[in-house]
Amino acid sequence: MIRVQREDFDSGAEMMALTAGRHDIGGVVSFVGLVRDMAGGAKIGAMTLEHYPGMTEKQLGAIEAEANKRWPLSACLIIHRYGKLEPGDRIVLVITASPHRDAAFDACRFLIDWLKTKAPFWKLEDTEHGAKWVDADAKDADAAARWVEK
Amino acid sequence: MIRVQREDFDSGAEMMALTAGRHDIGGVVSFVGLVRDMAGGAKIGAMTLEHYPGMTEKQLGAIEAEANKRWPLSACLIIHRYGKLEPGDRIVLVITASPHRDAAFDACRFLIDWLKTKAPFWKLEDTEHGAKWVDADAKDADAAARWVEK
Amino acid sequence: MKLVYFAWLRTRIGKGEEVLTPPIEVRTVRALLDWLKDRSPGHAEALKNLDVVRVAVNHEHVQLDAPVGPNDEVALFPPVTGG
Amino acid sequence: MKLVYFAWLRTRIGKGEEVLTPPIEVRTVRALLDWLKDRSPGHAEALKNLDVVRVAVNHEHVQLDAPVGPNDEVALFPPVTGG
Repeated sequence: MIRVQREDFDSGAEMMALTAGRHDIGGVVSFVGLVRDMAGGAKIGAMTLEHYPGMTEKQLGAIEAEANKRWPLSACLIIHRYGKLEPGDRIVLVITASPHRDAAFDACRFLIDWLKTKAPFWKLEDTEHGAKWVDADAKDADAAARWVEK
Repeated sequence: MIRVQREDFDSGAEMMALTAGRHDIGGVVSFVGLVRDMAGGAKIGAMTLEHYPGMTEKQLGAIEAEANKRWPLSACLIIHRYGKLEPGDRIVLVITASPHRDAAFDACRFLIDWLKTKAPFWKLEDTEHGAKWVDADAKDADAAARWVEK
Repeated sequence: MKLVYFAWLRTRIGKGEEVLTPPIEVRTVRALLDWLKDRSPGHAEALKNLDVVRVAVNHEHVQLDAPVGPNDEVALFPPVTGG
Repeated sequence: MKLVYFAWLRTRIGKGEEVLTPPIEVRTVRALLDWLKDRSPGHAEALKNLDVVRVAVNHEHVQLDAPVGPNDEVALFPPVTGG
């Protein structure tokens, strides 16, 4: 399940909804990404997340489908916000549930790693030196490369 | 922070409390372990978790300290329940928060892997064939061995 | 052909989208970008370093040698920074 | 010396804890387990396969060659199955 929204989300409520009434789930892993007030040594204020409506949903859906192909997931949820966000605000939520914890951990990490290099979002940060488009982090490309199937 | 308790927990509220007012956290990873209604092909009903009060807290504290030594964590929480639990009930919660997601993922997985082989809990399952003490899973020993420092 | 621009490509080009009719010889992303550079100083500035330009055709990531046609939606943007 | 038992070791031995005074020669966990086997048929049954018995002394996991003394709390239990 994927959702792209301006509004905040409630991680706990989403986890409850995903597992409610299910007795076949052994482990649920979640990742929440938050806005930090520092980036590369510079203090940042708010940021604005721009995205490409239509492509975003398509890419997130494809990434979720890939996770379901690779791991036996009982449930999966990706929520990604866009618009203006302040330090401490939640940006993204990934939840994976599986009978076994290894699958849930691997799938959750795969989803956030791939999302970071494939989902069309761009961050514009308000820094002390004015608004600045965030550069892609080479570490994110490396993290995504871990999951390329040989 | 560690808590050993009979009562259920609210994963979302715990995550909120751990990150409230913090602007230095980039990623929060959580793991929730749930009671499944199947174990090794046999249907199970309720289960009872026995533990060793005193040693449990000491072992969980030592595991948490080890995680803090290995990764730059902004916050960390382990809650483990004991007593009678039904299929679908939450057993354990691990939350890790860090400026960077890789540290949060690694630390969370380390904590649950080590907890499973070091924290003194034992599961007694009600099966179709009567109450049965759960055997340790060799996969858990393998998972914990991943984290032994060379 | 519908062109859409995001992040600093949008601000440098000065618009979020436009409908253009490239000549019939423009059949690949690479040829399209070469042709686009001459549309305006803003286009030229945005496309001067293709190492930091990514392209999607009809919502799929593609490489520079991918084909493009008159009915496609082509998006240009920097490497993504979500999550 | 305080002995505490958990899970099926507790049910086989028939009690959760007991205070015992092993002879002075019992200085290691291994020697203690050998001596404990002769306490009762329940002790013998619980300790017949030491491959599935784990030991903690004063709340720390230890191996069979670890020292034990009269003021220690020694816990016997199967491999743990929490989480």
